[in-house]
Amino acid sequence: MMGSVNIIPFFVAVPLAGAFIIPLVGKKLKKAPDMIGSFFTFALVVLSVFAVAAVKGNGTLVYSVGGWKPPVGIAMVLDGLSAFMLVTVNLVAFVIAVFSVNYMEKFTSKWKFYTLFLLMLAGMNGVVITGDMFNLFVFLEIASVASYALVAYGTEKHELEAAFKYAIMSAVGSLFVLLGIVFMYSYTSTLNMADMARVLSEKGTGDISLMVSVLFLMGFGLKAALVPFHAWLPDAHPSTPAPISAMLSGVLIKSLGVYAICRVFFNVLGMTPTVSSVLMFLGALSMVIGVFLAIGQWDLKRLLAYHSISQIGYVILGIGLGTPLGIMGGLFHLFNHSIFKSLLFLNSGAVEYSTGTRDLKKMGGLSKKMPITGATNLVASMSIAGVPPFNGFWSKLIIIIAAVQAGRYGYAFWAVLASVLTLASFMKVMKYAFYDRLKEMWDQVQEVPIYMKLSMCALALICIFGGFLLVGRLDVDFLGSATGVLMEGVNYAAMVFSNVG
Amino acid sequence: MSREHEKGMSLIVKTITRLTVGIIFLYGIYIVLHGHVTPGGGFAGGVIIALSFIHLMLAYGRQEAFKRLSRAAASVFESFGAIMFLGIALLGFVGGYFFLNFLPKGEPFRLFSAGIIPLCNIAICFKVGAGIFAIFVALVLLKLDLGKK
Amino acid sequence: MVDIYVLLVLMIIGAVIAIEVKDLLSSVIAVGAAGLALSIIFLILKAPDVAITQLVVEILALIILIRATLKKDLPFSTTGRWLLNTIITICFIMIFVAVGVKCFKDLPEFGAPLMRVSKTYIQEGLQKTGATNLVGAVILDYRAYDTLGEATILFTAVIGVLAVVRRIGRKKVGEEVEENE
Amino acid sequence: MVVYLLCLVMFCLGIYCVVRKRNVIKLIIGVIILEYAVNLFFILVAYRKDGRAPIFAADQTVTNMVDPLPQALVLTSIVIGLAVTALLVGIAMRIYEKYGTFDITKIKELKG
Repeated sequence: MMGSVNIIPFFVAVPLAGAFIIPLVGKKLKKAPDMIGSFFTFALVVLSVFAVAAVKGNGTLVYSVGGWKPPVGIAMVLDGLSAFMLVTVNLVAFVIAVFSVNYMEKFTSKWKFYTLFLLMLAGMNGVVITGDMFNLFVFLEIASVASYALVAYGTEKHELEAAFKYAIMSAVGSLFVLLGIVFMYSYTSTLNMADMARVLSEKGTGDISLMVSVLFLMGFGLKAALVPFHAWLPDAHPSTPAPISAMLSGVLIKSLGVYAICRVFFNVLGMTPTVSSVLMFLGALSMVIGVFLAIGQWDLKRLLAYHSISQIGYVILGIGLGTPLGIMGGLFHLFNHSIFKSLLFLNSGAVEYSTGTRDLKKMGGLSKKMPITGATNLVASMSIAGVPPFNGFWSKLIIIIAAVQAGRYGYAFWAVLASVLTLASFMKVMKYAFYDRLKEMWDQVQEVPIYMKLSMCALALICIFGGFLLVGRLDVDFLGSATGVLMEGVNYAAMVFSNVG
Repeated sequence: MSREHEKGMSLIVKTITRLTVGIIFLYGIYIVLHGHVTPGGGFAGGVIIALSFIHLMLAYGRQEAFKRLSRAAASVFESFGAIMFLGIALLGFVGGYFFLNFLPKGEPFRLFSAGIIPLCNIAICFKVGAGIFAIFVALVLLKLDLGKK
Repeated sequence: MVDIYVLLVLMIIGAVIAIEVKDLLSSVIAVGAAGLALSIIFLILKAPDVAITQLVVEILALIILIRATLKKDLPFSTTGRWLLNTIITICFIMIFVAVGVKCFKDLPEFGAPLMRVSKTYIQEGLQKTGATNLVGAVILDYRAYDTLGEATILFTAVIGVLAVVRRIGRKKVGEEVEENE
Repeated sequence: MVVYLLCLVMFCLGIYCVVRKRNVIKLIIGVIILEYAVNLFFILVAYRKDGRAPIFAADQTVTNMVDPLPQALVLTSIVIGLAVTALLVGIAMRIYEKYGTFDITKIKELKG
C-alpha cells in the first residue's frame, strides 16, 4: 500500500524535472532535448500503467503533500478516473514526443519546444491527479500558459493572431473558474474537493450552486471548446506545429475541459437533472455544428479542428446522459478520440513535412509516394467516422445505445447523423489528399523519416485493436473503474476520506 | 529602443541611480530572508532584486547591466532556482512525504527558523528574479522591424 | 470602513477610464492607478503580504505595458453591429449581476468568514511550522505544492516569451540558424 | 454586501472590455481588470471584522486574525496574472510588428 501511494507525486515531478533540466543542457547539446523528452515521457507511461494496477489493487489512493492531512494540506487523489486520464494523456504524449524528434527539425530553438511541451504535460498531469480545487486552477494555468506559447511557436502572422485570440479567451475562462472557486471557498470554507462535497451535502447547495455551476460551465466549457465557446479552437489548433495540434486536440481540451467538468459536476457539486440536460444539449449542439462547419473546409488541419469540436460533443453527450453505459461510452470515446485525432494531426503534419502544404485542393495521390502515411490515415479516418471494427465504432455505438436506452431518441438520431456526415467529410480528405491522381509537382515527394513513421504506426495499431478494451478484465480494470468513480457521485468524499494515508 | 537607451539617461539620473540601486538590492535581499517572519517573501523580494537590475539598465544603458548579470547567467540562475525548489520538494521524501518540512523548526522570530521555508524563499527568489529580468530584457529590448509588413 | 468604499469607487472610475479613453497610454496609466488603489485596499483589509506583491507586480506590469504602447499609432474603431452587440453584452452582464446578487445572500456576512479549515492554521501554524508570518507558512509549507505550480507558471511564461520573440521561427531541415539567445 | 456588489461591478466592467473592445491593448487591460476583481473578491471574503494581519508579534497571543488562506492563494493568483500578462504583451508586440497596428478589425484574417 505504502509503496504504490508514493508514485503519485512523480506524475508532476518527472515532467517538471525534465522541463527544468532542458534549458541547462539543451543549448549546448543538440540531441539532449530529444532524449530527455522521449525518455521522460516514456517513464510517465510506465508510471501510468503502474497507477492503473495500483488503483486495481488498492482502490482510491490519497497522498497528503507535505504530510498535512486534507483538508488542511493539499491532497493528491488517484482513483479510477485519474488513472484512466493519466494513461490517455501520457501515452499520447510519449508518441508525440517521439514524432517531434524529426518533425521539429523544421523549427528553430528545439529546446524551447521541449521545455514548453513537458511543462504542458506537467500541467495536465497535475490537473488530473489533484484533489484540491485551487491546485486544479494552478495546474490548469500551467498547461494553458504553455499552450499559448506553443500556439505562437511558428511566430508567423496567423499563428500570433490565433495565439492571442486563444490566450485572451482562455484567460477569461480561467478567471471564471477562479471566481467560481472563490464563491465555493466562501460558502464551504475549504478547498479540498472531497471536503467541499461533504460540506455541500450537509449544508445544502442553495442559490450558490446556480452561480457556481454557470461559472464553472463557462470556464471549463471555454477550455473544452463546447459550442457557444468554441471560437478559438479552429484558429488555434491548426496554427501550431503538428505535434502540438495533436496534443491540444488529443488531450489538452479533454484533461482541462472534459475531465474538469466531470470531476466538478459529478463528484463535487452533484449531478442534477438540469445540469445533465444542459450538458446533453451542449454536447449535441457541438456535435452537429462542429461537423457541419467541418464539411466546407479545404484546409486539412482546420477541417480536423472542427471535427474535434464535433467529437468532444459526443463525449459530453455520453457523459451528460448520466447512465453507467452512457458514461462508459463517453469515456471510451474520449480515449479513442485522443488516439485517432492525434494520429490524424500527425498525418497532416507528415504531409506538411513532405509537401509543405495543408490545402486539400493542391494535394492528390500522395499515398503512392507516402504509403505509411496514407495507410495510417485510412485507419484513423475509418476510426473517426465510426466504421467497424475500428475503435471509434464501438464507442459511438455505446453512446447511441445509451441514448436510446435513456429514451433520448432525438439525441441518438443526431449522433447517427453527425457520424454519417463525419464519414462523408473524411471520404473527401481521403479522395483529395491520398487517392486521387498523383499531381506532377509531387513527383519528388518522399516518405517521412523513421521516428515519424514509428509513432504513426503505433497509434494506428491502437486504433485497430482499441475495441479489445471492451473485453473482459481490461474493461473492468480500466474503463469500468473510471465509470465507477463518476457513478459514485458525491460519495467521492467518503471514498477519499476513508483512504487518507 | 532609441539611441538614448543604448547610452543611458542623463547625469542626474545616473547619480541618483548610483545611490539608490544598492539600497534597493539590499532591501530585496532583506525581504527574501525575512519572508517567514515579516510580510514579503521570495516572490516579492525576487521581483525587487530584478527591478534593481532593471533600474540600472534604464539609467545606464543595457551594456552596464549585462556586465553585472548576463543573459546566459540569468537563464542559468532561473533553471537553478527551479531545480533547487523541486529538489527541496523531493528531499521531503527523506521523511516520507513530498514537500515535507523535514528540517528542525527552530525558535520562532529568528532568522534561522521555520525549517525549509527560508530555503524555499531563496530558491524562489533566484527563479523569480532571473525570470523577471529575462522577460524584461526580451520584451523591452525587442527591436521591432516594421519594414516587412 | 468608509475608506474601502472610497477606494473601490476610485478603482471603478479608474477601470472605466481605462476602458473608455481613446489614448492607449492614458488607458494603461489609468489601469495602473486602479492597481495601486487595489494595493491600498489590500493593506486596509489586513493583507500586507498581498499588498507588497501587488505593488511590485503592478509596477512591473506597468513598465511592460507602457513599453508596448509607447510611440505607437492609436487607431480606434467600432464594428458594424455595434449597438446590437453592446445590448447583448449588457443584457448578459445584467443577468450575471442579478444571479450574483441572489447568491450573495448565501455567502457569510462581510467581515465574518467561516474559517472552518483556516482555524487550524491560526491555532497550530506557529508550533507546526515555526513561521510567524502565517501567510508564509501557508504558501511555503501547508500549500507549498501550489507555490511550486506558481513558480512553474512564471518559468513557463519566461520560456514562452523567449519562444514568442524569436526572430526566425521556421527553417529548412538540416539548416543551421544562428540564435541570439 | 455592497462591497461584494461593487466588486462584481468591477468584474462586469472587465467582461465588457474583453467582449466589446477592438484593440489588442484594451483586451489585455480587460483581462487585468478581471484579475483585479477576482483577487479583490478573494481578499474581501477573507476579511474579518476588527481582525489583525495574520502575522504573530512577539510575546502576545492573538486569535482574531483575518483568514490567512485566501491571502496565500491571492499571492499565487497575482503571480499567475503577471505571467499571463507578460506573455500576452509579448504576443501583442509581435502582432504589432507583423501587422503594424493594434486594431483587431484590421488584424482579423482568421475567420474562426
